[in-house]
Parts: sequence; structure tokens; C-alpha cells
Amino acid sequence: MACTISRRLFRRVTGGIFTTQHRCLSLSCTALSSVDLAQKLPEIPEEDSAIAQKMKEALQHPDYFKLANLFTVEDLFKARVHLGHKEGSFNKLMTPFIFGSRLSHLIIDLDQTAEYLRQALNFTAHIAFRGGIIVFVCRTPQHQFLVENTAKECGEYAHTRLWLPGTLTNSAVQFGCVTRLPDLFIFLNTLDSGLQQHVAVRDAAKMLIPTVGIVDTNCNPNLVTYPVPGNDDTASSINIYCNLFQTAVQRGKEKRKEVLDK
Amino acid sequence: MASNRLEKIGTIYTRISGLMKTGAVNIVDRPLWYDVYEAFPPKLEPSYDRKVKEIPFRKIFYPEDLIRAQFYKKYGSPGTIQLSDQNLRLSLCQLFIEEYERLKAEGNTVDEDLFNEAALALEAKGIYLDKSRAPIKSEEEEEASAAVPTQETASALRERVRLADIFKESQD
Amino acid sequence: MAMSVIRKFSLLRIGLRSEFLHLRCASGLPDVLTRSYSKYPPSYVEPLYTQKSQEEAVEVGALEELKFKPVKAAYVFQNNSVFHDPLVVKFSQHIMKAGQRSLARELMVQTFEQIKRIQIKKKIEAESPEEGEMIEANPLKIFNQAVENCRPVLHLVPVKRGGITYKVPVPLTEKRSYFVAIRWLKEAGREKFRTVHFPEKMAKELIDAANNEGRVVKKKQDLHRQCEANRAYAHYRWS
Amino acid sequence: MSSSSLLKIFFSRSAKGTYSHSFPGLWYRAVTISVNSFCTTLSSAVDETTEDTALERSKTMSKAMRAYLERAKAHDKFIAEQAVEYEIGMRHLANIMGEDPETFTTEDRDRSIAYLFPSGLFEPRARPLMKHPMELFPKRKAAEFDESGRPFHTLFYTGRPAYYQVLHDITGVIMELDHFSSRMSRLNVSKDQEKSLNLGGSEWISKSELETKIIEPVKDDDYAFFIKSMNRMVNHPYSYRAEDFIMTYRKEVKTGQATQEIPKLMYTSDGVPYMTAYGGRKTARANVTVYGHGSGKITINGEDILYFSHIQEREQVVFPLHFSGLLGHVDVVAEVEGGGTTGKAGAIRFALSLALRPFLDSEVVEKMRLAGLLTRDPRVRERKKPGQKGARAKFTWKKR
Repeated sequence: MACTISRRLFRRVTGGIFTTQHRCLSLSCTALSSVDLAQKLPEIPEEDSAIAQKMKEALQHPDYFKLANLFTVEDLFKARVHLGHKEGSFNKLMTPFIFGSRLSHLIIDLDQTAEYLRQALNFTAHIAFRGGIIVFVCRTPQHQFLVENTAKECGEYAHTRLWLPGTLTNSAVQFGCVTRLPDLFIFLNTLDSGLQQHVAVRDAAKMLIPTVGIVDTNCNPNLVTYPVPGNDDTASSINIYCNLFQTAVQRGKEKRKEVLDK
Repeated sequence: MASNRLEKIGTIYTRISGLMKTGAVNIVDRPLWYDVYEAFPPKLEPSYDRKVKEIPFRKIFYPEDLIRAQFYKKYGSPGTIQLSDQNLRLSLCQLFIEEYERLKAEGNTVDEDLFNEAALALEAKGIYLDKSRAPIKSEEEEEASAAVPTQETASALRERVRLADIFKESQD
Repeated sequence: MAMSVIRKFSLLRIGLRSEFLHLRCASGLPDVLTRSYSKYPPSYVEPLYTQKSQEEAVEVGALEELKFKPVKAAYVFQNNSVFHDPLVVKFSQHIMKAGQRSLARELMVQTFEQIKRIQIKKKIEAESPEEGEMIEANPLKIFNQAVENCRPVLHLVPVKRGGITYKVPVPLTEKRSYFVAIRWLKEAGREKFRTVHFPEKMAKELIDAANNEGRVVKKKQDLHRQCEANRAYAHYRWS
Repeated sequence: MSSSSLLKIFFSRSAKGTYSHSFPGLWYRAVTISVNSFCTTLSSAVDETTEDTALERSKTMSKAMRAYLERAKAHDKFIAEQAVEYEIGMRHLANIMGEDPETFTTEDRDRSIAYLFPSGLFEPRARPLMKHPMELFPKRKAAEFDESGRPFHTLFYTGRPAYYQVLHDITGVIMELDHFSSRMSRLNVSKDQEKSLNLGGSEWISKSELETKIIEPVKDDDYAFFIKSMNRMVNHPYSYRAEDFIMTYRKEVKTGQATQEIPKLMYTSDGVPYMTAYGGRKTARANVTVYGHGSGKITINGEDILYFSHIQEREQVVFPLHFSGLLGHVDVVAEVEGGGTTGKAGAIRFALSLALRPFLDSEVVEKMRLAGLLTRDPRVRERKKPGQKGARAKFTWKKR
């Protein structure tokens, strides 16, 4: 993996005389797989304040906000989360999440969905716990109203409309003033109305913003930090996702209020 | 905070860690999600060029699919479901399968004519799969028209709009 | 007082112009692109210049939303008199040449007079009085009946499909069918010997048309026959 | 190792330096660092002075908020200075004009500026003016986020929060109406006809009014979509239930003639009621006086109705009288000049209908308005254009 990347970088670089220097340059900044990263990373300094302690403890706990028992696979099945699109629109990258194909209708493996969903909920709750800005994104018109309501109820933000180019990558100009970018994107549908991948997925990755996304059988799960394989069209499944994420955010915020009040 | 925007290289974690390692980003300035990511790393690394083993997914079939196939070949898809009433009945084919299983469980009929027996059992319940065997039209008609108000509006509509009107309308 | 009217009116005109420049489309959806040549902004409504039309509007209940709509000024040839017939006015506009509206109107009056003369003569020559009654003498009735009989319902439109242009029968809108009927009648009226006056010829044509015979009605029937023949291509209309 | 240490110095220097776009020289192309000012995911900027944990930092001033406050402070200081200068200027102006500075109002100020600096410029805004700095300099946009940088509005990141909030409300209302109508149909309660929405005297607010209402710029097609969705809501059978919501986006329609109050009748020395009116058509101008208790005599420029040779003009003059039923009851005296025969007849018709109004009750006047008698015909001869034979006709095409 490292050599392909450096070759690509090597081709982009001009000025042959410094080739040797570039080799190690490119090595130093791109070829760090997560394993050797840990050793090289300088020690995270100890923060002494009580809140930071609370933060650290929360991270030790596997399910600090008790989100695991919010739903069962049965609930997901009733909400028809297992129904994928047809084989014709299948995206190969979704192969590991597929349970099978029932007369060319793809069925998503609900066990994996439950696992991924619990992890996504936990991550969302922790971000809310740390006071991060969470933006719900969903481009399908029929769910716009529901998603915007959910975002308003849990005090976070929604973007269900046309995505202005440069909202994240050029935010100072787009919003006219220096703005704080969101800390987490929750995609209830990672595709935009033209069945292409939503621009925000790539922009969030560019701006180092983690994303939680419901990926259907025709989506590309690679760039989504915490993908949740599931049905992103039926109203009942969108309802269940909205309720779950809303409770996760609200629990995170309650815990945060407790910690801040103390 | 400094950052690089090469979303296709590595993951957001590796990129930010690389920057922190080289001192471009002060450890204290690390993003909000960094500790949470480290505590709960995602199962699959969210990198742009993550490859996937191409295994063909399995076809899901059930034993009663054979009976369903026969059913649809013989009767096509009979009967409609009235979506507006609250307690939706199962589809005709599903009811047929249940009858078939029940008869099979009793075991007193031979396999071949299990299929026809199930059809007869359904007729006993008042669901006529092939219209020819249904009783005379009149009795069916009132019951159908009474039960389904929408039927009337359709026929009423037919009287009100005559072909001449449409033709005339197209002239205005 | 007089000055105030002008000022008020000039304000209205400026108001008209700015509003008209901004919104154009009558369907309520502001279509800011195309621009109408009419001096009236789109919100202006056609006037109901006869008592009869206003009574109909009352029955239909259309008066309610007209209450707040500005109304265009009635045209010069529109008025509420008993003798006013929109079809006659339309016909005289058609036969008018070089903007001589009064001459056209005069010719119409002479044509009606001619019709009356012919019909009265027929009434007298008719054998039995009942037959006499049968003959219609009122020129206005004859005129309306003639135009009604000459109105085509379909017409042929050339549609190019795969290199070949087919004559596709397409229904005519009401306005368009009146236009075609009146034009045919006018042309028939003008196909005459030099010394024959227009009203005489026109009167004959109108009487024939009223009795469903004559050149113009034949023309209409030929057109319908052609449309019937091309019925097979009717669906090309939607391609 | 030298290269990596060189790299570190380079990095560290840029990290500590001011946040700015810095592109290394050509030969460092491989490592492009785009350091954008503050758009990254850090919950809050590091306040260089105090070392807090990530959580506490978000409580301190966020970079965005601090930048905003600095700008606001600078703006207020600037406005305060300008206000002081403005006050002194006003006193000087009052003294120049010889008026008492205490009671020097804005009208006096505008009048004296126009007097002192006369200007022939057509555009009023281009003429010299003196205004209070608050009006002159646009108010700074209020901060849309709190001190920790969290925006107030839920739809902030869409870029047009207020507009999309309006669309959101419309969807909400339409869904409510749908629920209500489905409930009604389930209980098969028929909709009572007379309770329906009447939007007679009102129309949708214009784009600029919408912008002032939601204090946010609105594009043309957005405005068109807004009108389409509002019309969709109005066409809903139960739209009368959301009347107050709809009315907030509609404005009163003032029809020119209808609200014009009808002038009172005047009486001649011997008690005959009369009314004068002035009207015009194309270039013709007519002054008409109508006398009540008359016998139907019509005099135009001293002559009888035969002043007009063609029947059509006579019909036009008689049209309002016949329509309003005052044909034989009033005398008409008209002076008309300018324009052609039809223009004159049209002018008389318009002036006559205006003059007849006090003689009639309001419902007949409304009938006349619907008949188009009370509207001044704005159609005039279209101007000739250069390069064309006439207004529309073109010169004959000559091959050579």
C-alpha cells in the first residue's frame, strides 16, 4: 500500500534532483499504518481537571450510556431494516454486509447491522457527551420533515436541502464569517437525490470529521467512519434510526449536564 | 487547526495521528472525536480504497417455494388486498400455503392431490381462486359493491365522463 | 379635481409598468423571463361589457373573485347595445381592409339587407303559406347558423416522421374553428365577377351555408373526409 | 535524518506562526499543507494563554465568536465617532441656515442640504445627502452562534436557515391538514362547503417583502418554489384551518379605482345637481359635465351627437348612459380636443362614466367597473423604431 501511494506522489513531484529527499518525505507523512503510529505518537499529556477525568472514565466503560438495549434485532426486522435494493443496483463494497438474495431482492444481515448500529450510537452519544456539533443529513424528500424535527428536538442541526458546494471546505466564505464546523455527520441516506454519493461524505472526510451513515446495498461504505448497513428508504426504518440517534444524543447531553453541574 | 485534505489516503485517524506525530497539530488541540475513536475504533478502517473479497451472496429459498411456484403458475396472482382496512389479511398465496401445510400435517391425503385439496379448503372459506367455480355473479356483486365503496365511485365516474365531453374538452 | 385624476392615473401607470415588468405570467407563478406585449399587466381581467354576461357571471358565482381584480377598459367596438353581436363584429373585422372599420360595418349592414330581400322574395314565391313560414328571414339568425355550419372540428397538421410528412388530423380549438369558418366565408364572398357587389355575393353564400349546402360547407365536409381518411395517423399527434 | 528534522522545524514554525495559507517552495511540492484559518473540527480554538482540557476550552471564547466580537467592537466604535461628527455637523448646518440648532429636525436638514447643494441629477439617491450614520452604514450581521461557536438555528449549516425554516413550516402545516382530512374521511364527515378560505382581497407578498420578513436574501427560483408550495397549501380542501399561517405571507391588494372615493354631487345656482369629470384616450382629452333631471340632450363641442359621423363613436358615447340606465335622465355637455374620432369618443366615454358615478349607487358603479368603463385605456400608438419602417414593420428586403 505504501509503495503505490509514494509512486503516485513521486509522479506528481517535479524537480528530479531532490528525488531522494522526496522519497523519505513521502514516506514520513503517508505510509503510517495505524500499528506503527501508536509507538511513534508522543504521550497524551495528563489533564488534571475533574471533567477531563470524567471524560476518560466514560471512555473506559464499554456502554457508558446504556444504549445497547435500546433495540433488538426483532425491532430492526419489524422496521424492515433488512430490506435492501435489488441485485441490479448492488454495490460490490457492500458484499460483507449482505445476508443473501431473496428472488433478486438483497437482504441485509441484521446481526451485523445491530452490532454496527450499537457502535454508531455509542460513538454519537460520546460526541454529544463532549459537546460536539452533530448534523443530520438526509436528502430523500419524504423524510426531510421528520429528520429536521428530530434534529430540532435533540438540539442539534439538520441539512436535508441542496448541499452548497464549499459548505465545509470553504466555510469562511460560504457563511461569510469564521464558523465552527460540525463534529459529527449522521447520514440517514448517504446518497443524494441523484443516487450519487452525497458530497458531504467526501467533504467530511476531507475536513477530518467522523461520519455515521446508514448504508444501503447501493451505497459506498468506505469513507463512512461508522457505517450501519440497513434500509435507508422505508419510512419505518428511518423512524427507528431517528428515534435511536435522538435518544443517544439526548443521553449524551444529560450526562454532560450532570458532569458540568458537578 | 492544521489538517490535510487528502481524503483518499489513509483514514481520518491515520492522517490526524500523522500530523500530531510530526508536531503540526499540538496534542492538546486534537479533535473532539480522537479519544472516542481510539476507545471505540470502527470494525472496518474507513479508508477510501478498502478492498472487499468478492464472494457471491447465497440465494434464499424455502421449501414451500415449490408450492408457491405451482400456485402462481396455476392461478396467476388472484385477489387484491384492500390496504385501507386496518387488519390486513395475508396474501392468498400465503393462506394457500397454510392450508397446504395443515392438510399435509393431517396426512390423510395423497401428496399429488394435496394441491387441489388446499384449493377446495380455501373455497370452503369463501375464497375462490379460479373465478369459473365461483357461485353466480349476483350474490357476489352486492357483497363486493357493499364492502368496497370505492367500486361505486369508479362506475359513477364512468357515466359522468362521456367520450364526447373529452373530445369537446380538447377543443377548448 | 381634474389634475388629481391625471396624477393618480400617472401613478397607476408607473405602478403598472414596474409591476408589469416584474411579473408576467397569469398563472400566479411569477414567470420573470418572458415579457408580454400587452399594455395591461397580467392581473387585468377582460371586461364583462354586457348586462347579459354580467348576469351569467352572477349565476356562475364568478363575481366573487372579480371583485378585487382590476378590469381592462372595454374596446371601442364593444358596447351594451341591443344590436351588438360579437360574431358580427368579428366578421366585419375580417372583411375590413386597410383599417376602414366603418366601411366594413357598412358592407355587413348591406349584406344583411340583401339576405332579407332574398328571403322575403322566397317567402312570397313559396306556394303554401306554411312553406313560407318555414323560410327563415332574420339575417342575424341566418348569419349565425351559417357560421355554425361552416365551423370545422378537425384539421390536418403536417407531422414529419422518419422522413415522411404525414397529414395528422388534430382537433381545432373553438377560437381557431371560428377563425377558419369566417375566413372561408369571406373568401367565398370575394370569389365573384368583378361587377357583382360584395354584399350580394356574401348574402348568397350565407344563405347557402345556413341551408347546409354551398361551397364553404362542401369545403368543410371535404376537410372532415380527409381527416377521417388519415385517422390512422391520429396518434402521431403525441409523438 | 536531516530531512525529517528539517521537516519538523518547518512544521513547527508554521504551527506556531499565524494561521495562514502557506505553500512551500516548488521543491516541497510533495507536502502541500493548506492551513485554513479555523475551519477544522477542533471544538474550540486554543487560547494560547491558558492550557485547558478539551472540554473546558469549549466553554471559553470560541475563535469564531472572538473574531465576531472584535469586528462588532470596531464597528460600534466607528459608528460612535461618526455619530458625534454628525451631531456637530447638524449644529453647524442649523447655524448656517440661521435656525435654532436645538429644534433642527431632519426635514429642515434635508431642505437645507437641497438648498445649499442644488443638484440636477436624475437619480435622487445620487444627490448630496446628510444622514445619521446609523442609517448610512448597514448594521453588522448579528452573530448567529453562541460563545462556544454553536449556531442558534437548527438549519444553520444549510446556508439559508430562515428560508428553509419557512419551507419546513409549510410542510408541517400541509401534513397537519392531511392528517385532519384523513381523520375526517375515516369518520366520513363531509366537508361543509361554506367554510372555505377566501383570499379575495390579498395576494402573495413579493420577493423583496419576503426577504425583509425573513431577513435573508432569497433567489428567484427559491421564491417561485415558495409560491408554488404556498399555492399547494391553499388548494388543500381544509386550507381554511391554516388561514392565519397563510395570511402571514399575504398582503392586502388595493385596487386603484375601487378605493377611489366617489366625489360628491355639486349643485348649480338653480339647484340642478351636476358633476364634471376629465378623461382622456390616446391623445384626446375630454371635459364632461353631467346635469341631473335632464332630458337626455348630448352636446359635444357645442354640436349634437352628430358631431361624430360614424355610428361606432356615437355608440361609444351612449354606452355608459345606456349601461347605467340614465339614458334619458341626464344632460351631457362635453368639450373634447386632440386625437382622432375614436380617441375623442373614448375620452368622452371615460370622462362620462367617471362623471356618472355620483348619480348612481355603489353596486351599479361596481357593475360599470366590471364592464371596463372606469378604466383609462392605456393603449397608445407604439413608437417607431430606428432601422424599421414603423413600430413593427420592417424595410423591404433587397437582395442586392
